[in-house]
Amino acid sequence: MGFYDLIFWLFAFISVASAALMVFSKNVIYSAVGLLFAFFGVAGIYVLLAADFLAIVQIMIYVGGILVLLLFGVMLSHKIGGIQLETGTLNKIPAFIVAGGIFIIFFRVINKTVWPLRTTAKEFNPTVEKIGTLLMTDYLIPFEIVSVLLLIALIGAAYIARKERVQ
Amino acid sequence: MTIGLTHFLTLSAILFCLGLFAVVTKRNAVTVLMGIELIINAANINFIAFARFTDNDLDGQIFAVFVIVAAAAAAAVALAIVLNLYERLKSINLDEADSLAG
Amino acid sequence: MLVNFASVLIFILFSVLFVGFNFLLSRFIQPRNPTPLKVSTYECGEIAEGDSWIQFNIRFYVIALAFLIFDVEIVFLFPWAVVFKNLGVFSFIEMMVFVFMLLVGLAYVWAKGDLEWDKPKDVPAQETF
Amino acid sequence: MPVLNIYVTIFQTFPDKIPDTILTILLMLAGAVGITVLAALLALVGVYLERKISAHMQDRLGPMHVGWHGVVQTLADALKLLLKEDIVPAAADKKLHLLAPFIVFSATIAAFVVLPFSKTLVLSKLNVGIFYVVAISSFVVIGIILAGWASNNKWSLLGGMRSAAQIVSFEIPASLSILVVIMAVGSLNLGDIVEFQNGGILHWLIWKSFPFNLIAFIIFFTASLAELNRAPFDLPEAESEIIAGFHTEYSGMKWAIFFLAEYANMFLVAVIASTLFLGGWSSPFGNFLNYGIFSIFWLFVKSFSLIFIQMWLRWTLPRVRVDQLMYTSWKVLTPFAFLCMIGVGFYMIF
Repeated sequence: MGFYDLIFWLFAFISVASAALMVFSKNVIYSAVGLLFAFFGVAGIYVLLAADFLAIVQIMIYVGGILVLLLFGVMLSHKIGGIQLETGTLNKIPAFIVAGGIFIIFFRVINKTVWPLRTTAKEFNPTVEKIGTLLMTDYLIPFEIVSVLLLIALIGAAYIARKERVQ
Repeated sequence: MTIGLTHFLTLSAILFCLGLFAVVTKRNAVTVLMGIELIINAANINFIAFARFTDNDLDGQIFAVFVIVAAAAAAAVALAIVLNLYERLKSINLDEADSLAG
Repeated sequence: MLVNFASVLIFILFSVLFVGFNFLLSRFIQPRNPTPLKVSTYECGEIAEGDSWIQFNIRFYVIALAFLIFDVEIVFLFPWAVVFKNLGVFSFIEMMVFVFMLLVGLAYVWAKGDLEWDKPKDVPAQETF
Repeated sequence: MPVLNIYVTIFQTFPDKIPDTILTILLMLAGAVGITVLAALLALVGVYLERKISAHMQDRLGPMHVGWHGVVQTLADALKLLLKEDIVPAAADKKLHLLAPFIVFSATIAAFVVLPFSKTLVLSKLNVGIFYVVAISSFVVIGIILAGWASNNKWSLLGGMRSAAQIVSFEIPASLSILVVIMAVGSLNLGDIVEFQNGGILHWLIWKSFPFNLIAFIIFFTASLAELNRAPFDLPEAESEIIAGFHTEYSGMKWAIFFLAEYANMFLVAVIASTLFLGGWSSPFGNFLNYGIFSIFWLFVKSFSLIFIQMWLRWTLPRVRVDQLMYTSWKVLTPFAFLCMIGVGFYMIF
């Protein structure tokens, strides 16, 4: 077993274990910690898939942005330190059956399908320049639409969050 | 046994199912949002794995960038709604937000 | 490329070990006799009142929100800056359109006062006796 | 330092793929040990300098008793901290209380891996270099929020939230001012950025497309001061208001680790600033002494000058108010950083 495989199993373990912590813990903050390490593990998986830029983006937006936002949301919407941080669960058994069933279907599909794999192994090349060029040429329209999406998200979220303050 | 496409796809399927489980079972809106983020991450692993193991060069990675951006925008708006909900109901349990139910 | 990330991984693992080793070391040589008073929550010597729940201001959320949106923008700006020299004028115009949109957003939250924090009011000086 | 050169030579000869040798891993581990020890030493030196500089600015002598002019005072303090009892409040969440220093310290040390100390002494030549540094430091924010929450103390939680809000606010102008450098160089690799500025003080990026890069440097320096929670932006640790911020309930070695991370971060920011804008390891006088061990010397001279300015500002300026802080970040630094970026763009096109 080479180092590549070893590191794959390490990061796969980190992401699955911390995702499980996130799902099964009762405390919201513990869920957030689980999510933090899940994001980190997924970033490691991205590196193993030759997506160095994506791995950094993952850390930057998910850990630096979304998780901070989520934690701020938790602090703003819970009575910190009280029993309120515990979150109840419902429909556990049906949810388990559904999720397990979907996983079995996925697993069979993944293993039965003959994927059109590339014949030659791909080199580990830096991707930043290529992604930059593609964004400015082939993906120009989605790129500009992203700016509109972000503008709408900023204005909309600020508006919704502000309304309550006025009351 | 070397690591190939199926390993990454299986990992992504596990993460997807865990995220789905969280979305269905949790009552807390913030935790549901965390489950959604996990599902989006699972989808991104698929995009990037296909970009590496099939003949599409970097298109999968670009898609993943856009998915992450969409996730960020969604999280921003969803949390604003959650906070608004908290202000009105003093609770962010989703099953209590049923005033629109007929 | 992977070898560079491998040293990042080793760095992270080692720094975790380093902190763990220090904690372990100090655990063995430090005195340990906690008393109820010692492990009580510190509040300037007073008995702590209530739990530590503080109603945070919604402004914290708006700050984090604005940060997230601009963070996403920066993610696009970095690869653009790398290829900017090669692509020239056209990519510059494209990016200016992109940045302009975000600046509209900044102007919006600025104009609506979401970035304002409480300023101290001009309290008239108290009369002294 | 012949040992160092041997290490570098061996390290450079490996091909750019995962080699199946244990030797490489051992060498990387040696690098990690080296950097961690360096960070710890720099923290000790930094604390000593801080005390001495503040003392002399206030017409005092500072530590004088332990060793010559008190040079081993900080070492004695470090030993004392190792022997201190670790008090965890009964109300605290024990696990997260323990986890927070790990996150903060590891994130800080992990950022050191890409720093180029000389032409060959780079532990990891990541292509995403500076972008990686920006990203990995976001773990620190999470660590600080967790530390504040886990302590279950009003001051800790408030301090943690304030720290986090302050760090994220100033991360935007800091990243935008980094962009100015990337636009000129066309690479995210810190080594490439230094190579670009090689050849004397006039080649430094701070002078390029005058005055925009100079403004960008000032923005970066101000924003990094705020990200370090240092005066005049030390509101999260405002002693008169909220005791010690997020680490109010930390004592002994846990507190020491936060402190170490803080001073290591100070050095990190100084090295990054001098690498981006002041030529990094390259000599300010063209090819004069521009090789080997002197590269490290130049980098340290530049970084410690910046650290001196940081300390100078800390002991000179009064603390700003919270509304002034947010005003500085969102309404002054961010618009000006955008302006710099656009200005440099025009400069490079026409």
